[in-house]
Formats: sequence, structure tokens, C-alpha cells
Amino acid sequence: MLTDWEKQRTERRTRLEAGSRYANGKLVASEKTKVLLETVIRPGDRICLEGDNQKQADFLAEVLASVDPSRIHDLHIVQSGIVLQAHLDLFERGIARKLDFSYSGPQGAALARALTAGKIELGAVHTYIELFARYFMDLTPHVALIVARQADRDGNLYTGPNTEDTPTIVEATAFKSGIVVAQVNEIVDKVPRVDIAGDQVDFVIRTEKPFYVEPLFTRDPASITENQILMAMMAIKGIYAEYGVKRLNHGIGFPTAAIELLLPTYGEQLGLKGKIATHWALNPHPSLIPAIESGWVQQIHSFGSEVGMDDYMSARSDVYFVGDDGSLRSNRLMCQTAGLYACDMFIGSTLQIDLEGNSSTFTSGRIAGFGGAPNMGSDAHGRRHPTPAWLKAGRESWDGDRKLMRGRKLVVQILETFGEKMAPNYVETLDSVAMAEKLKFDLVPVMIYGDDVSHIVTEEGIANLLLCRTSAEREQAIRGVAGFTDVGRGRDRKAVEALRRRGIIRRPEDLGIDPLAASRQLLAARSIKDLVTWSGGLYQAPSKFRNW
Amino acid sequence: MSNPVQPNEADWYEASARERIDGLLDPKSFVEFLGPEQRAVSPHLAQFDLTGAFDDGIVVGRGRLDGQEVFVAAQEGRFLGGAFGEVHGAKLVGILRAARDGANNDGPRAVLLLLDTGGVRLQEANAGELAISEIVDAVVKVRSAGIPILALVGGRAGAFGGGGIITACCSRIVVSEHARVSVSGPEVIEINKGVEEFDSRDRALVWRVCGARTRYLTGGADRYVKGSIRDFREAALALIRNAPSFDLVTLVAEQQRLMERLQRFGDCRDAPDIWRKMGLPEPERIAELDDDAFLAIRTKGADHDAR
Amino acid sequence: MTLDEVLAALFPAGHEVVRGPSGTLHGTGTVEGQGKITVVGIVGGTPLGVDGAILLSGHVLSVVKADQHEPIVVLIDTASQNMARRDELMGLNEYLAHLAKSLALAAANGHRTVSVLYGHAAAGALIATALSAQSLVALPGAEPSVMDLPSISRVTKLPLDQLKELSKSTPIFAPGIEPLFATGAVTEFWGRDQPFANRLAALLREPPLTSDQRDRTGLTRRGRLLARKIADQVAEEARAHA
Amino acid sequence: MEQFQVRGTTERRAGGNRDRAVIGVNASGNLEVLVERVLPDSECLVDVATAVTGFGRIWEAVIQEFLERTSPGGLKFSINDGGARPDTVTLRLLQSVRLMEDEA
Repeated sequence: MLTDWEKQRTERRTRLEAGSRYANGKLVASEKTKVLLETVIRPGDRICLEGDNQKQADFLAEVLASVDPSRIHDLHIVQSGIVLQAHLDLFERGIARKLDFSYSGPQGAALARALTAGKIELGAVHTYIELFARYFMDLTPHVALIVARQADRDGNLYTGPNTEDTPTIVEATAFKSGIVVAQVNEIVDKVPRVDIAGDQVDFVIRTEKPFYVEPLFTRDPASITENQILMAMMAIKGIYAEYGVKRLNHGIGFPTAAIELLLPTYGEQLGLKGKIATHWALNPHPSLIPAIESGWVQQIHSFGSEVGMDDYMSARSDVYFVGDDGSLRSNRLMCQTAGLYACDMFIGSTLQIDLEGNSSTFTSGRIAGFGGAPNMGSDAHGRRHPTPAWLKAGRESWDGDRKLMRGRKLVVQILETFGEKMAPNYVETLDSVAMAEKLKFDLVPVMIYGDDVSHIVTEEGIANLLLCRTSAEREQAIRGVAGFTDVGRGRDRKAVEALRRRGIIRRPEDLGIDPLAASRQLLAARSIKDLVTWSGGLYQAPSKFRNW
Repeated sequence: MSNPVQPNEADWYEASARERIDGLLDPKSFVEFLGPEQRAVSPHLAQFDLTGAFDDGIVVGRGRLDGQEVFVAAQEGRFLGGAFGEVHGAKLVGILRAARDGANNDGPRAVLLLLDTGGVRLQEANAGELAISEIVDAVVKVRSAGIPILALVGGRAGAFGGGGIITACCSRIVVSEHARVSVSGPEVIEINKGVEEFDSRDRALVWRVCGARTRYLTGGADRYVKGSIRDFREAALALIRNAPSFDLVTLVAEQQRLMERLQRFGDCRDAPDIWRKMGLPEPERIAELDDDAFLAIRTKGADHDAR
Repeated sequence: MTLDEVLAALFPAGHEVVRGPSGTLHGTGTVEGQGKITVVGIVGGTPLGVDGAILLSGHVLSVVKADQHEPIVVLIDTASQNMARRDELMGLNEYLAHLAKSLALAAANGHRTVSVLYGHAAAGALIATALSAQSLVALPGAEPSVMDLPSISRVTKLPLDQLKELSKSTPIFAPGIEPLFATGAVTEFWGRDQPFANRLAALLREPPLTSDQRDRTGLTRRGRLLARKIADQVAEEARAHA
Repeated sequence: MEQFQVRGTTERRAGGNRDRAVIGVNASGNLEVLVERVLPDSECLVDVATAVTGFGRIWEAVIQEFLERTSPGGLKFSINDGGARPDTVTLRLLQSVRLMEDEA
């Protein structure tokens, strides 16, 4: 019997032919979107409805959530971000059933409710690279609904600075006989640059409204507190300078924004310019503008873009990755890979840390997802190239034969002892443990495992976990910087003082920092307006951040 | 590139009420009246489960401005939005009455009001409202006695509600870019009239409607300064020298000025519409200019003696 | 009470009052012992915006200009200030301040100023009209307020019922004639059975106060216990440091 | 709202010769501290009014540590708190002691 080796290709042709009835070439009028989707999607399909960390295929999401559930149902959603209401509506309305994703952010609480109510069958919560990897293994989409700024009539797409996940999604879909549908803001005769080649795109829909992008990486310097500045000073002096960290990634919290704003002032005073923080895997944080303008930064590759930063990045092509057209090209998969293998340090916040140093952003009733932090914040065992920072970290933690010593990534958690509403950030047991039990997860969600963490920075001091040799030492090191939380007050004072003598715990005074010197006057910019001024007017702050 | 944001230049917007006074007046010249150690705390807040402030959110006293005696009152915009309560308002009333009483003797050369307020404190709304009316009355009497009163606005709470009305009762008004001077707050308008009428989250719009640049260009403020405390000091020094008197001539001129504004711009919906009618270059860009470029715009709006 | 009833009751000897745009009115009324006095007003529940305010201040200033020193009665049945983006864009704060200043100037120039509240007045409109005359008379139906209780509840995050309960024990925040009377805002309240014309004539015969005594009144009426004391204390310290 | 006092005995008089100082603002997540030199040199006192209830034990620990660290003899601290976190409380207390050390 003859084997049919082209079932997928045949299936693709059938769907394309059916869909092309609603198209003029590749172009589909926006009002025909619903019937197009009902034609090219089949029950049970794996669908990537492009919902990235930042940009959203919001129009296609709305339309997909409005299709007839008797025709389209049991979809398996495979996408990095569950961010829009429409994403959850798919499950509420019975259009989709199964979910594999990475990040949920603002929908974390609604997602937890839908899971509890049995509306969603959860595959797994992934990191970005992990989900992308599975696109090429066992979660390849049948249909990808993607988003770009512009298209030409041949389907060539220009994503603008928010390229993000699109090349990865299209690669997996188009070369495995899937169907690619793109929503775009504009149809043009010629796109400024080709981010996605037209032969990988089947249908293009121009929408009335430009697609939605959330300014996720803008931290208003006006909200940075003196204690965050103190933590930033300790991190710069006690970690960046000590290890000579040049290649790094920052999380999005206020303490790291404070570090960015202290480089041109406090960092300059310490004589660190050129010696630290020169190469970055980083979204275009507006708070890094003063450091860039002061000549600290040589190069930045970005996962995505940031609202208002387009003109600035275009004008700073020596620093950012910019196409010949003059606009930023971001790429989440590439940048995650850079963060995993080419960064010597990750530093970021989280929501809870336990006594082993495990951290989680899953607090009661919220499934926040992982995003990229677990990859940024893990020591890649596949790394083989040495740097001084990596080797020094390795030396501190290594007990074995020096000849075969490997280096280590610095993974720094920078987190105040208390969070919103006096909730302790340092706890005996992560909330995610109880949540996993309640939702019957096979795996407790952990953002960064304790054995990957090298340092914890709080307003009370720095705990160097690399130097700890026993779990008891680790526990006391964490308690010793956990301030007045129950965990902190439960410390063994003698043990903590012993750790301090060994340099495992370092207080501000141990680092030669006067806590009262931690003033907002040290910030290179104290407001969003200051950032605009630093940029020479090139940074256009989103309206919600303005106070002018 | 050198640091365009001066790290040691004290910023009005960032500063507390006390820091503003310290930077505004001659060093160590400030003497506070009814200071925090006297604990004139609002008795009305506890029933709302709120803790008070030892100065009830306003610092009043006297000091010197380039050697000249002045009275000063500064609202703390971060304590309950700088709102007027019973004690808070009465402290301002008291210092204004003292200024008037001293007019013929060794009274102050001027009174400086550092407004930073959302308006009436709702937990003591009636007392706050009445205090505002008493302040308006006292401002008029101080001005009638020949003592200029300057309003200095550039804090995070702006000058809303009665604070906006008091501002416009002063002899001269100084604003910096962050200032908003208005009666109804954008959120209040949005809640009452809908988001179509006023989208309070569109912050650029908020500043185009209530902000310093709009006020300055249409004559609602007399001086626009860059944001340092020193800039406010210099403006205050210059303005107390030539403040308008409070009399029929001034008010008739103000009547004329305000009528003309309505006639010229009454059908405008947004600030660029006004700026276009004024013949200003690139009206859409004015909100985006830096302070130096903005100050280079020559207009007639702010240049008047009718307040 | 309707406007016509109010006018008839205040001026039984006759009045000539015309309605203007934006809810304004102006004209004259005859009062025993005073002859013709000036009447201005904002009525019909009209919110006070830039257009109404500039008309009212215009009327007041032309009376001051005429230099006849006759009393000015301000009739009030408004709402709050006009909540509109356009009015704020025009600088409503200046228009309301200008109206308040015009009334203050009239008083300083020898015009006895009396506001008569017979309907609503709230927030900024209350300040610029009712509270800007030397005396405030409240008639039946007067509903002055700074902010309504639901709005206070929203801002203070206290449940409405709790606020209502609280307002029984203190006049410091609740809307209405009684609390505002207690705090010293309202000079006199005339009940329905009172002869308004006589009361007005009597009020106008009294010598005008040269200084603002509302905080003292609030103390006497036990509605505002601290304001006078605090203001006096500050003024005393100012004199001591002179 | 909650009010309480923490008393301490001290080894020495706090430095400087200012009679009083005030620092901070009672705002959300922040606090104001009024310091007065009104007690005998061997005593100190912290008087707290806080908008947030139920954290008395943490306050006690924060204040005890502060008193041990600075030994502010003769000083009375009065706090109006708007829900500040312990790190902010410690910072303001330290700042207030530093202010008292300034020349009068």
C-alpha cells in the first residue's frame, strides 16, 4: 500500500483554497476576517494567536473569540502571552480548551479563576525559549495569527521595532504546512524592511486601529524610593564592581531602574565607567537613557521594543540593533539566547523568596507565568567561554578539583523585605506550593530555583549564597538580610554575625556606604521629563506617564 | 554629553513644603508660626481612620527674601493632597490677617503662597470650604492694604478646587511646567460627565487643559519658570516689585481681559486650537518644547496688569 | 420656592429683574428704607461656568463704577461649577476668582452685599457666589453643599451609611443647610413663615461688618471649634515675631 | 488607626544641640517624625500613630533595634505614619537623629 507523505500539504492546500474565496490575492477585508478564520481553522487545531510580551494581535484575538463555537472548538492555544481579555474569552466561550503559554501578567488572576472553574486544560507554564523550542518539537501551530505594522501586497511584513516573537512563530508554522494570517496597521507598496518574507504569509488583514502595545518597561523615576537607591548602591559597589560585570540583563523592577539611573552618578564617582555594564540583553528601558548618553553603554540587544523609544533608538544605532531602514529590530528568541549564554549576570526582582532562595511570582490567586526570567536567571550548563566575572563566581562556589572548575553565572535577586500592604517578601514557604496543590499541578511553579541564585540584595544588605557551604548557612544568610519579616526576625543572631565576618552577609557599612547618603539627588533623572531632556527630546513618553 | 539634569539643583516639584521654604528664603531667615511641636493636628481625621500631620499639611511663618521681610505659607501636597481642612485653612487665614494688620507698621513687604493642593479636604469639607472663602476675603484685604501676594505653583497636587480660585485672587502667579491650575479636577469631570468629555488618563490632555503652559500663554499665570527652587525665588523677587493694586481699575481691566479671552478662544476645545488662533508657530508642538524653547515664544497673554 | 415667589417675597414693593444668558439675571428691587437696590443672580439650577461668571462680575463692576453705594443682592439657585473641559481650558478658576473679587470690591467700596440662597449651590460655585457676600441668607429649599456624600464616600472609602451616621455627630463635612449654618457659613436662615422683605430691610439696616467674623460665628454655634483659635494664634505669633 | 509608645533607657545624650527637628511627610507608605530634646539624657521615647493596624510587633522590633543602634538619649520621637514599611521607618528615624546633630 502506498503511503501518503503529503497529508499536511494537502490539508494546507484545501484550507488555503477555501480561504482564498474571501481574499483578493493575499489581502482580506477586515469584515471578512471572521468567516476567513472559520474557514481556515479546524476544531482541535493548535493555534498561536500572537500575544507577545508587548505587542498583541488584538484584532485577530477579538475576532477569534467571536467565532461560532459549534464550528470552531477544542482549540489548543500555544502562545507566549495570555494578556488580553479576548484570550480568556476563547476558553469561556468553549472555542479553546487547552493552553500552553509562558506569561500572563495582567490576566494572572482571571487565568487562575478560569483554571479553578475547569474552563482551561493547562498543558504547562513555560519559559519563553522553552515554549519556542516546543514550537519545533511537539507544539507546532497549525495556524498562526500574527501581527505586524505594515504589509505589501505580496505579504512581506514589516514589524516595526516590536519584532518580538513573530519570526519564531512564522518559522515554525510556515515550514510545517501551517497557515499564517497577519493583521497589519497599513498596506503599503513597499515595506521599509522585510521582517517576514511574503512567501511565509498566506493572508493579510488591515485593521482600523493600530495594534495594542503596552509600555511594560517604563519605570517612572519619580517613584524610586531612598531604600531602592540604597539597594542599588550596594549592588553596584558590592556586586557589579567586585565581579567586573560587563554583560548583563536587568529585570523590570524599580531597584534595577535605580541602578540604571545611578550608573552616571554613583557609578561615575566609583570610577566604574567602562569597567561594568557595557553590553546588555535588555528591552529598551527609558531609565537607561542617561547611562547611554553618558557613554556607559556599548551595545544593547532587545527582546522587544518600548513605547516612545522608537526615535531615540533610531538615532542611537551604534548602541541598538537597527535595520537599514533606521528602526530597531528586536527578537525575543535571539535575545533570550543571548541572555542565557552570553550574560554574566541577571539581576531582577520577584515577589517571594523562601529560605532556600527559591523565588516565585505566583502569589495566592494569581498565575503570573514565567516569561524570560527563569532563563535569564539560570546558570547555563552548556556555556563554555570564560570571562573574569563568570570565573570569579565559579571560584566562590567551587569545592571540587580546581583543574576542572567551571564558571558560574551571577543570578541576583534584588528585593525589599516587605512588599505592597506590608506583605513580607521573604517567607518560609512560597505561596505557589499551596497553589500547585490546589490546582493539582505536577510541578510547583518556581521562577528561579535557589541553587541558581548567587546573591540576594535587600535594604538590609547583600547575602552571597555562592560562599555558603551548607543549607543551614544559606538559610541564615537569607534570614540575615530579611529585615523585620517573620523570617528575618527568626534569625540566629550569632550565626548571622559569623556569616557577616566571613563576608557572606554584607551590610551597607561593610561596603562603606552610608545609608543616609542614599538620596534621590543621586538619580541621574528624577522624573520621566528628565529622561526626555536627557534624550534631547527623542524619547516620547507615553501620555500616561506625563506630568507636563 | 554633560549631565543635563543638575544633580544638586533642588527641584521645586521634588521638594517638601519645608524644603521649598528653605530654598526660597534667605538662608536661616525662616521663623515658623504654630510649628509642628505645638501639634495643631486636625481633630477630624481620626474618625476616618487617618493619622494627622503635626502641621496639618501647611507651614506658615516669616522670613526674608533678599533681605526683605515676607510672610510665607507652603502647603504639603503629599499630605492628603495638600487639601484645605479646618486647621490647615485657619493657619493660612491667620497669617494673612496678620499681614494686613501689619500693613501700616512693620508688616511684610509681600506674602508668598506656595500652593500645592487638590482643594477642599473632604473629611472636613465644610470647614475647608469656609476656610477657602475666608482666605479669598483675607487675600483681597491684604492686597487692598498694598501688600502684594504671590502664588507659586509647581507641586504634584497642583492648585485645584478652591486652591485654583485662591491662586487667581493673588497679585501675581508663578508656575513651572508641572503646575496645574484648575477648579474641577479631570477625574471629577470624567466621573460626572463621562470619559468623552474628559479622559483623565490622557495626561498630555490634562496638562494641555489645566497645565502651566496653557495658563501662561492665555494670561492665567504671569511668570513661567524652569523648575528649580532658585528659579521660583528669582521670579518672586522680580514680581513683588511691580504687582498690580487691588482696585476698580484693575478689576475692570480683568473683566475686559477675561471677556476678550472668551470672545477669541471660547469655541476652542483644546490648547493647540488656542495657540493656533494666537498665531503661535507649530501649535501642536508647544507642549513638547523644552523649557528654554518654550520661554523663547513671545506672547502678549501673560503680559498684563489685570488680576 | 420658585424664583418668582422669592422675588415677590423679597421685593413686594416691586422689582425689575431680567433673565440673561447662562442662567444669569440682573435688575433692581425696591427695599424699604433703601430705595432701589441692585439684584443679580444665577438661577434655574444652572451650573456656574465661565460665561455666567463673567456676566455676573460685569453687572457687579458696573454697579461699583456707578458709585451709588446701593446694596447688592445675589440670588442663587445654581449647582456646582460647570464641569466641562472647555470651561477649565478657558481658566474657570480665574472667572470664579474674578467674580469673588468683584463682590469683595463692591463691599469694600461701600455696597452692602447679601447673597440669598434658595436652591442648590456647591463646591466652587458656592465659594464664588453665596460665600462671597458679606451676609448669606438661606431660604427654604436652600441646599448648599461642598461635596455630596456619595462622592465623599468614594474618596474617603468610608461606606455611605457610616458617613450618614457620622454626620449626625459632627457638622464638619455633611452637606445641607444645618451643618453649614453651624460652621458659620450662613448668616441667617429665614423660615417660610417669615416676612422676607422685612428681614431683608432689617439686615440691610445693620452696619456692615468690617472684618470676616464667620469663624467666630462657627465657634458660637459650636460647628467649627478650632478655626478662630488657630487663626488668632498664628496672628499672635506673627505679631510677637515682628 | 493605632497608637502606642516604646520607651528606652540610653547610655548617653544624643549628639548635637538642636531642640527639635521634623522630617518626612505623612503620606501613603511614608511617615513624618518630629524629634524633640525634652527628656532626661538617660531616656528616650517613641510615640507612634499609624494608619495601619496589626503590625505592633514589627514596630516594636524596628524601634528597639533603632534605639540600640543610636542610643538617642533625651530625645522624644513622635511619628505620624501613613503605612510606611519598616525600612522606611528606620531610615526616617536615622535621618531625624542626624538632623538633631546639625548646628542649631
